[in-house]
Parts: sequence; C-alpha cells; structure tokens
Amino acid sequence: MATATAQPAKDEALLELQRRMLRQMLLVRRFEEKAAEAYALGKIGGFCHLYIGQEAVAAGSLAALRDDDYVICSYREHGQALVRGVPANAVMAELFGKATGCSRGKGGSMHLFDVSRRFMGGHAIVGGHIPLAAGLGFAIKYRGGDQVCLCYFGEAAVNIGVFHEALNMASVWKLPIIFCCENNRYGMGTAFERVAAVTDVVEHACSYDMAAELVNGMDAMAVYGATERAAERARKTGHPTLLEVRTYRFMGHSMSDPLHGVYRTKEEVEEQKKRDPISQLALKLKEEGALDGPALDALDAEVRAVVEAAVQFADQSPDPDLAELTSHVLVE
Amino acid sequence: MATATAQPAKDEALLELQRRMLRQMLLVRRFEEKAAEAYALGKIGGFCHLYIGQEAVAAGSLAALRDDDYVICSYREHGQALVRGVPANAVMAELFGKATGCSRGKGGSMHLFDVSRRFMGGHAIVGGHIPLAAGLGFAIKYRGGDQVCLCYFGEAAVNIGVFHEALNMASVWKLPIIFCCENNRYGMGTAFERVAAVTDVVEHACSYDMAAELVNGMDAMAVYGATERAAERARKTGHPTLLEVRTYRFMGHSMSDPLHGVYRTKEEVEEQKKRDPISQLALKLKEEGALDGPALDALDAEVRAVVEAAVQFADQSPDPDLAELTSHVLVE
Amino acid sequence: MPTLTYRDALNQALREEMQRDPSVFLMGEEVGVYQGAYKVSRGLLEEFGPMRVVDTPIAELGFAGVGVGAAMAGLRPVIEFMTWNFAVLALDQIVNSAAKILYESGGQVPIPIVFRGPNGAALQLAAQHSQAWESWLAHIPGLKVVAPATPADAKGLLKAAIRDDNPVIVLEGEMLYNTKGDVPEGEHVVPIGKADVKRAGTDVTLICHSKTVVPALKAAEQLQEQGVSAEVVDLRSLRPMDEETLVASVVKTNRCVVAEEGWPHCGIGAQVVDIIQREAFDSLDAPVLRVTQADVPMPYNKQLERAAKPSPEKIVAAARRVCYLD
Amino acid sequence: MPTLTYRDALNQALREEMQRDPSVFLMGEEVGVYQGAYKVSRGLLEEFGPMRVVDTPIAELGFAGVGVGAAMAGLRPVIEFMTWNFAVLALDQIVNSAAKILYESGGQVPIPIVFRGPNGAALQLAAQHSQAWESWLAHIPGLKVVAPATPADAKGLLKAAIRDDNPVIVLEGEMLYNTKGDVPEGEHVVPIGKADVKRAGTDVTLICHSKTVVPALKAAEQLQEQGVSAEVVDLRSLRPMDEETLVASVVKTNRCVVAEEGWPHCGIGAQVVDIIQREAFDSLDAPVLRVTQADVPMPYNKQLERAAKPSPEKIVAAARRVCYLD
Ligand SMILES: Cc1ncc(C[n+]2csc(CCOP(=O)(O)OP(=O)(O)O)c2C)c(N)n1
Ligand SMILES: Cc1ncc(C[n+]2csc(CCOP(=O)(O)OP(=O)(O)O)c2C)c(N)n1
Ligand SMILES: [Mg+2]
Ligand SMILES: [Mg+2]
Repeated sequence: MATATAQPAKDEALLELQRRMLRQMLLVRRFEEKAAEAYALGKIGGFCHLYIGQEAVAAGSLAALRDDDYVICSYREHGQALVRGVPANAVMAELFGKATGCSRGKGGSMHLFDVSRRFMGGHAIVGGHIPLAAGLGFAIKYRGGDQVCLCYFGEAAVNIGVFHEALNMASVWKLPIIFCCENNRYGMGTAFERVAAVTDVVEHACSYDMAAELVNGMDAMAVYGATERAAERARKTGHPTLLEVRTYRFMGHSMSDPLHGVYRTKEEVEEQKKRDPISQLALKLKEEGALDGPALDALDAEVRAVVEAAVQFADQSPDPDLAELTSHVLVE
Repeated sequence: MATATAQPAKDEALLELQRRMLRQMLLVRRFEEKAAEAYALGKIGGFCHLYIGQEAVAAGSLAALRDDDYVICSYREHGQALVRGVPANAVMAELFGKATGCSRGKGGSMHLFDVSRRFMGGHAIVGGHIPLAAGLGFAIKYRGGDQVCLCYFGEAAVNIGVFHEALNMASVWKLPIIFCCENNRYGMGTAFERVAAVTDVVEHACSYDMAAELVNGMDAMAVYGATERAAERARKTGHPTLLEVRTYRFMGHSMSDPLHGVYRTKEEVEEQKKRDPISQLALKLKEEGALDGPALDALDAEVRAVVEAAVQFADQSPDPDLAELTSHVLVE
Repeated sequence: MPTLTYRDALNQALREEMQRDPSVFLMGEEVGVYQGAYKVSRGLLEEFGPMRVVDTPIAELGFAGVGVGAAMAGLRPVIEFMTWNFAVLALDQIVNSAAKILYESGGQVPIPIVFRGPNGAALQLAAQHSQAWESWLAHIPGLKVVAPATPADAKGLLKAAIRDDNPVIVLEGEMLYNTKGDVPEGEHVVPIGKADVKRAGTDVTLICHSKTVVPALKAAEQLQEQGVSAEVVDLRSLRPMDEETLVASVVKTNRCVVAEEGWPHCGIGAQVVDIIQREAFDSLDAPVLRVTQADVPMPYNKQLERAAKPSPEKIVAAARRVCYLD
Repeated sequence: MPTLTYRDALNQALREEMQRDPSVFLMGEEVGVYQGAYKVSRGLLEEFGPMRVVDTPIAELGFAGVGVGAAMAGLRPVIEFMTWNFAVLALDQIVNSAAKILYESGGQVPIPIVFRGPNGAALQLAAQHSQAWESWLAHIPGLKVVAPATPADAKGLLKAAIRDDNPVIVLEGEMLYNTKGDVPEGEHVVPIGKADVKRAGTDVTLICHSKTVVPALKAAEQLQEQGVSAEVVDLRSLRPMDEETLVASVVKTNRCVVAEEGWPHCGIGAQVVDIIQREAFDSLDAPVLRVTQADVPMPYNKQLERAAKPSPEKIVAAARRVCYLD
C-alpha cells in the first residue's frame, strides 16, 4: 500500500532532517567556542554576542525555510548565518575583520550579511530590524511572491515601540512574516519580568489580531514544526505569525560580560544547561537508533575541522585595503 | 433613617454635578464656535483643532479629579483646559497669541499650559505626551502622594510606539495614571480600522496587565463614573487604567480641514450629531425635571457672555513684547 | 514651458517616475485616500492603486523602516513624512538603517529610497511644528540631501532622487507648495550635487537654499537699488555640497552672506562658512556672516515668529556689513 | 587631591548630588542591579534604593519622556543612555519636550533634567555603535551641552548639570572612563559655558573637546619637538560655547585647528570655524583647518577604524599646514 511504503520514507526524511539540524547546531557550537578563544586572543574585537544554548532556534526555524525566503536578525546572529549556509570561512573572517569576510570586514560580528542567501544582516539597534522585516515582507507581497521573511529578535525588544509599530503594520497589510522572538529571559543583565508587565510575549499577538505560538526553543523539532506552520500560513494567506520561542543563553550577554553575573545565579545557568538542545537531540537520535556514538563523534570531528579551517582562513586572510574606508558609503 | 434622608441629598449632588458638567460643555461649545469665527477672521493662526462633539469626555473625566491631580493633553485640548478651570480669557488670549494668554502667546492652540491648575500642557507630537504622563505619575509615586495623572490622547496615537513603551512602564512600576483614549474613529483623514489591526483600544490593556474600561464618550456621566473608578484604583493601589472613550468629532480635523472630507460621509456626521453629548445631557436633566427651558437658555446666555468677554479680552490684549522672543529659552 | 506650482511639480515627478518604474511606490500618512496632507500626492491613489500609494498608521519610525526593508529587497520606496518635524521619530531608521546598511554589508545591499516632506516653519505652528532639520540630515554620511527652491528644481531633484541608488532626503517647503514657475515637461532631471546661481552679481555672494532663496532674491533686488550687486547662489544640494560653485562665486565677489531657515549653532551655514574660509581664504575681504532663525524654539505669536525668521531685511543688513557699508 | 578615574569621578558626582538633594534620581538601562553597563552607577542602587536608581526596559524614547515628565513635576532626573547611539531613538523627547516646554509654556514649566552617557566611538563597535552626536545636540536651543575630557571636569560638569534648572546633555566617553586624574573632593562644580586652556602656547591654537583632548595634547607635544608652540583649548561646553576664550587664543596665535570625533559636514568644528573667522578675522594668518572622523560610517576592521578616527598625527599635520610649514 502507498502509505505503508511512504511511512518509512517519511520517517527517514525526518531523521535526516534531525541529523542535519544536529550537525548545524554542533557547527554553531564549535564555531562559537573557537570565536570565544579568538576573542580572548584579541583576534576578534568589539561586541561579540554568542548564541550558545540557543542553537535549536536557528536550526529548527531555518529548516522550514526555502532558499528564496528572507532572513533578518539582531546582533546575536552567528548561528542564523551559519545555519542559513553562509560559509564558516566567511563568517569567521568577518569576525576577524578581514577582506574575505561576508561583509568584507566592515560589519563585524553584529553585521553579518550574505545577500546571495537572502541573509539580510545582523542589526545592532534593539528592535531596529523588525520594521525592516516588515519592509521585506511588504516587498514580497508587492511583487506577488510566496516567499516569507523570518525575523529573529530577543524578548527585550518587545519593550521598544517599533516592535509594536511593525507588528501592527504587518497585520493590517497582511505581510508574510514570521516574527521569531527568542525569549532567553534576559536582556543583558535584566530579567524580563523586571521590565515587562506581561512576560508571555505571545500575548502581544492579541493586540494585533495575529496568529501566535509558544514554542520550546530547546527542541529543534518543535521550532521546526512551529515555523513550518507559520511559513505555510504566510505563503497561503499572507498572514504574519508571532512565535515566542523559549530558550536560554548559556554564556554572558556578550564576550565583555561575565558568564552569569549578578542578575542570575550560577545554579540557574547550570540547571538550564541540562536542557542543552544539542545533547537533547543527540540523545533522542541515539534512542531512536538513528545515530550511534561513533557517528556523533565523527560529526563532531567533521564540524571541528570546518571550524579549524575557518579560523585558519580568517587568520591568513588580508585586511581590507585602506581604500575601502571610503568605498560603499554610497553606490557610485 | 439615615439612608432615607441621605438619598435626596445624594441625588441633589448628582444633579448639581450634571448641571455643572452641562455648563462646562456648553462653555466649551460656545467658546470653540467663537474661536472658529476668530480663526476665519485671521485673529487665530496656525493649527486649531476643535473639540466640538467630544465635550462630554473632558467634562465627565475632569469632574472625577482633584485640584492637585495632574492633567496632560494632546493638541486638541481647548475643552480640557476650559473644564479644568483655565479662564476662558486666558485660553482665548492664547489662541490670539497675546501676552495675556495662558502660555504668554508663545504656545498657541496646541500648547495651552496652566501650572497653577496642574494643567501640564497641550503637546503636538502624536503620542509624545504619553510618556510625559508616565513621568508625572512617577513623580507622584516618588513623593508618596495619592494624586493621579490624567492623560488624554486620540486613538491614532495607539499606533505609535511610545504609547506602548509608556503603558508598559506605567504597569511595571505601578504608576497612578489614567490613560484616557478619546476614540473619535479618525486620525486626520484616516479611519482607525484602515490602520489598526485591532480597533478595540481596550484590547491593548491585556498586553500590559492593566485595568481597562470601554466608555460611552457621548455620556458625560458614564465618563465621570469610569474616571472615578480609575482614579480610585490609582489612589488606592497605584495602578494605572486604560479608558477607551468612544466619541466623535463633529468638525474637521483642524480648522484647515473640510468638515467631513472624503474620508467620511456627510450622512455619518449628521447621524453622529444626533448623539450630541450636550443635547443628550440637557434632555436628560429636563426629563428628570432638574432643568427647564428657561434655565437652559439662561445657562447658554451666561456662557455666551463669558465667551464674548473672552474674545474682547483677547482682542484688546497686547502682543508679547519683542524681547520675549529670547526669554524662556532657558531658565536664567 | 508650462507653469506649475511647486506642489504640482512634485506631483508630476512622482507620477512620471511611478509610470516609468513599477518598483517605485509612495508610502506615508494620508498620502492615499486623503490625497496627501498637502496634496502633493493628489490623484496618485486613483492612478496606481493602494499597493503603490500606501496610507500608513501614525508610526514614523515603523514605516520609515518598512521603506528601508522594501529597498533592501530592491523596491524604490518614496516615504513621505507629513512634515520633517515628525521624522525626528524616524531618525534611527534613516541614520542607522538607510545610511549604514550599504557600508555595513560591504557593498552588498544598496538602499534606493527617498524620504521627503515639508521642512521648516510654515505660519504660527509653534515650536514643535516649525523646525528645519537640514544640518542634522546633511551631517550623516551615507545620505544625500537636497532642498529645491523652485518648481523646476522640485521636479528635477525629486526625479533624480528617485532614480538614485542611495537614500536621498528631499526637503520641501510648506510655504513653497503654492509658488509657481516654469517646469520642463517630461524628462527633466536635475543632477544632485550642483548648486545653481539664481542671480549673477559681482559685489557680494548670498548663499541660500529652499525657502531662503526667496528672501535672498528680494534682498538682492534691494541691494541693487542701494548700488550693491549681489550674486545669489542656491545650494540645492546640501550633501554633497557643490564647493566649486560656492568658492568660484566668492573668489569673484570677495564677500559672502549665508542665509538659512534653521538655528545658527552647527547649522548648514556653519559648514558653508567652513568651506569658504578654507577654500577662498585669500579672496575674502570680510568675514562671512550668517542669517539664520533666531536661536529659540519657534514662538506662536505672529510678530515674534516674524522676528525669529530670516528676512530680506536681515540679509540686506548682513550684506551691507560684509561690504563695510554700515 | 585624590586621583580618580573618570568613571569614579562621575560616580562621585552622582552620589554626592543624590545625597544632597532627594529630588535627584537616576534612571536608565542596567543602572541598578547590573551596576551600570559601564559601571558609572556602581553602588548607587544599594545606597539609594530602587525608587531612586531605576532600571528601565529598552525603551529609550519612553524613559526619556518619563524623565521629562518627572522634571515637569519638579524632580531632577538624571537619565542615563547606555550610549548616545541609542539616544537617537529618544531625540523626539529631548528636542520636542525637554528643550521646548519651558518656552511653549511661556516660562511656567522648567525642565531640570540631565541626559548623560557615553558618546562617540569606542573600539571596533562598527557603524551603528560608533557615532558622535554633539553637533546635533548642540544645534538645539533650549538645551545645554557639555563634554568633559578629564575626571575633574567630569565631576564638576556633571554636578553643574544636575543643579542646573535646564535640560543639560552630558557627553561622556567610553574610552575615557578608565583615564585617571586629580579630582577635588566634595563641592567641585565647573560652571557650564567655560572653555579651558589645557596647555598654553603661542603659535597655533588647537581646539578640541572630550576624547580629542588627548590626541590634541599629544599633538602639542610633538609640535613642541618640532619647534611649534601649540595652545590646547578644551571647549568643555558645546552649548553655550565660550566664544571669548576661543577668540582670545586665536587672536594670540593667529592660527587654528579644530579637532572633533564626529563627522565633518555640519560638525561642531564648523561652528567653531564660523565663530573664529567672524570674531578673529583680522587675526587669522591662515584658514582654520579641521580634523574630524572620516566622512564614512565607522568600519569594524581595526585598521580602517584607526584610519577613520582623528589622531595626534592628523592634528600635527593640520597644525603644520596652518603654520605654512608643509
Ligand atoms: C535601542 C537599543 N538600546 C540598548 C541597546 C544595548 N543592548 C544591546 S543588546 C541589549 C539587550 C537585548 O536583549 P534581548 O532583546 O532580549 O536580546 P538577547 O541579547 O537576549 O538576544 C541591550 C540593552 C541597543 N543595542 N539598542
Ligand atoms: C508623530 C506625529 N505624526 C503626525 C502628526 C500629524 N497629525 C497631527 S494630529 C494627527 C491625527 C491624530 O489622530 P488621533 O490621535 O486620533 O487624535 P484626534 O486628532 O482624532 O484627536 C496627525 C496625523 C503629528 N502631529 N505627530
Ligand atoms: Mg533576551
Ligand atoms: Mg482620532
């Protein structure tokens, strides 16, 4: 029977997807561990916001997207860039400020761009890119396409006015956008409940008559499913969706920040680390017999090699020419 | 029995309150009719936003306030100023730009101030005064007072980000504020439903865990009641309230605007005029036997005289001295 | 050549560019159903429909950002601010998104967007509604800034702005919308970055732009009667600024007055002075003087407002001083 | 006199003023529990409690407005912006509320508020996080603007700002927070509006402020070795500007270079040039030259960033040019 034969195929595709997500999460994790080392060595400068702990959000959500969809992010976007397929070499080189970086060394950690992958940048003013996402969604609708725009931001951005302006317009104009709020419970050193009257971000969807879903951000498959539903809604009806993805960052706010600081306890961080999205997915795949220890080790070794190569590539790449100082201010 | 004798007294107080509100609404109406004439004669310049149709909101809400409470408004604030007790002379002189105006002729129609009555101004950037209200509420709490701050704004201000920023802070910090949204259904020439995903402004209260009430803004007593409940909440618990007061403006957006324009029909305006808050209250008082025709006429004549005197006062008042150009830029 | 108002010249530029290029659209408060707060967009909704003439909520920061986002995707938005006073709320998107994304992305993402609307004071609109923002906007690398004074320049510069692949700020004037002038039909594009000598003269250079061109020309007439020949140079483009034309004029006249609608401290005029004294130092026979708005928030009262604004009289007085006539 | 860092000098000023006047409070992102993003408010929450050291949501426009509202009611708020880059979102409240309410109300409502935080570039923070806003803020009547360069001035000017009945902008420097200097104990108030000659000289005047005082002083040393005696004038107050001190110096030296961290077009330096050429025209032996940030969004790459910023070398080169040595 058709279904009988289709079932295993579907299962296999699902396992394949999960193995792919696992690899992506591992890549992000290893990449950032190296980036932290390079930062300590002074090879990376400025602000550098690690994604460690939140990998399932990028892996799960981006798996639901097509190549011609748009992605736009805040400054905490290494993970999204890598999962979206921006080469590790180009990302690492950008962190090193090199001419071979994905933004030619002019953007740095907070401004990774790769237009060939419709990766429309990291942006460093909290909330500032949310209306940009609405504009990308507007352009899709203007041209009559069925793409979506996926926009990542932190929960603290919900307190800034432009989030509301953008959500309202996205809803009034029915723009195909997935607003993906990565609720990691802290904006820098401030716990969300200290600065937000309502801590369930999904509640805001009601004020804008928008579909919404609360998602376990430590489970890549859950994020994948929710994003897929939102993407389908956007493609079929044009309607936006607000996803509140509950996650946690295992590192400090940025590299210049202590790991847990005064605003959260070491115990809390340790407790949360038990929910590590990578171990969880690896465990699940093992339990389902889809991955064994050696295979996981091999995967890890493979991504470590990719990251190692990226560091070497970045290290050996040249700085941008001094003439680049004045190029790209304007299109000539 | 105590209650038996108290009842008539309470009724009488209530009737007295209604007669006072009726007089205030009449004063606002006649004042603005004259202001429109003076505008046509070129005695008033700039933008001049009439309140005609919305009088029950100012009359009803301000009746629930104490003298030591704060009031802050948008640019459509003639009504609130007059009801708050700013002398008609000083308001008219301000519209005429005279030195005797409540802002010394430097503010004009959109910037009426009277600090002695804690009337903290009209403000002309949509939404811009809403965080100022939060600041006034913050100051009350800081000093441990039991005053409230009453803040008026139009429904179109709900679409601007700072409204949300202010509501969130007012709720997180429990500030004694009454956010009074005068929903007259249009922001300039734009119907609210064309630019707001959710047209029930009260819905926004949910996102901020705030008390809210939907109020008939054509009924001064209804506005009074809702404001009194909100004021009591603020004084006793410090909590803010969002009131959505449904009203309607009978005139154009400003004096430079056509009466109904392309964005609404003449019929709609005529239909709404049947709900005129002044006629409604007058009729009610008549039906209750608390006011007869001659008394109403006398009231009208009295306020007309007040307005007439205000026009004369304004007309005869001097312009500010040219030296005033550079005074009040800074406190010396 | 047909005579048009400044308003209709802008309207014509918008219509022609929207006809020419389907990726051009107009967005802002009251641009559609209401036909524009100042009627610049009259008839466009009817011709191009609601997807290309888009009424927005009152959310300046948000819709400016929507415009930039649409430009990132290759559309060519024209964002109308009802007035530039309200655009202060949108500066983050103008300065941090529109002006920087090309650079931050290492040249990958051009932002072909126009932000336009009336700038500066009209009549008795008081402090919050009477502000001239040119020196703020011209301060920012990554933007171009133009300020047309005549209907012909309004059409030609708006067309150039829409065709430019960079973010361009177009500063209009509420008090200019009704002014009339000859406007070339069809293809009339004024290049961004070129000043225009609006009147030739030999004794003193009056540098001005936008609304101050009118009082500068009046001042030149009055000066003529007093035996002083004034050259009136309209900057037109505030960023980039046409140093060559300015300097050439001052090298000829040896004297210069700069008029502007904005406040004095760090105004556009200060930058003009910087250029002139640097590039024409040896030609200058007197310090460059400036005529600006009084250094105060704009008062509502009519007399005070008049006293606050630049005027032909003030320009004449400054010109006479640099000519050492007073 | 005790030696303090710039950071601790600011902290001391805040603490002393909060002890002195119960109506003074501090509000901003991370000022409390986190002890300040740059630790300027360290210990204040513990000493003064959460009603006077208030952590805000990320809502710059909103909490700036809360500050202005509280000032309308007579409190004396100190609003900290984590950096002035984010304050661009709050400009509407700074410019349209804080700077205008006194005037609009005909003198009834003073706004005794301080807006403070680090301004300009730090290290490799890229375009959106490396902007110097002084010329924008100094443009606005109704504000005062100060930019201390040393720990002593940081303490003295912040105290003056808090005691002022007007809105005062205090521009600090992230790169200055760790610098050390002698700071008078207790009552040390530096009057707003006075420049400070940080080094006397006779051949050329170097005008600078905030972070550029350091390279200007270094440049003066290098010039000394080259036989040029440079006078270094620290503006300290950008609005009002101390014309007298500036002009007196240039009248003495006949030559002038203005250095600033911001962009060139309509920068603070343009205004300084305007003043100098107007008030010291006959004393000037050369045009005034300026050293500024390159006219580009700040790049991330370290070498490019260094090339973009003002430096002692660039100031020396400009000084030599105005002395006609090169
Ligand atoms: C408008 C603005 N204000 C302040 C900052 C400084 N800042 C950078 S990240 C951040 C916290 C943001 O938290 P959240 O949105 O939850 O994202 P997360 O860092 O947790 O991913 C702050 C305050 C900024 N970049 N922009
Ligand atoms: C930020 C801003 N944008 C635009 C305007 C122009 N404007 C003045 S009033 C108004 C409509 C406001 O409508 P609403 O808030 O409903 O108040 P109403 O006029 O109906 O009382 C607009 C768009 C402004 N003053 N401020
Ligand atoms: Mg967070
Ligand atoms: Mg309305």
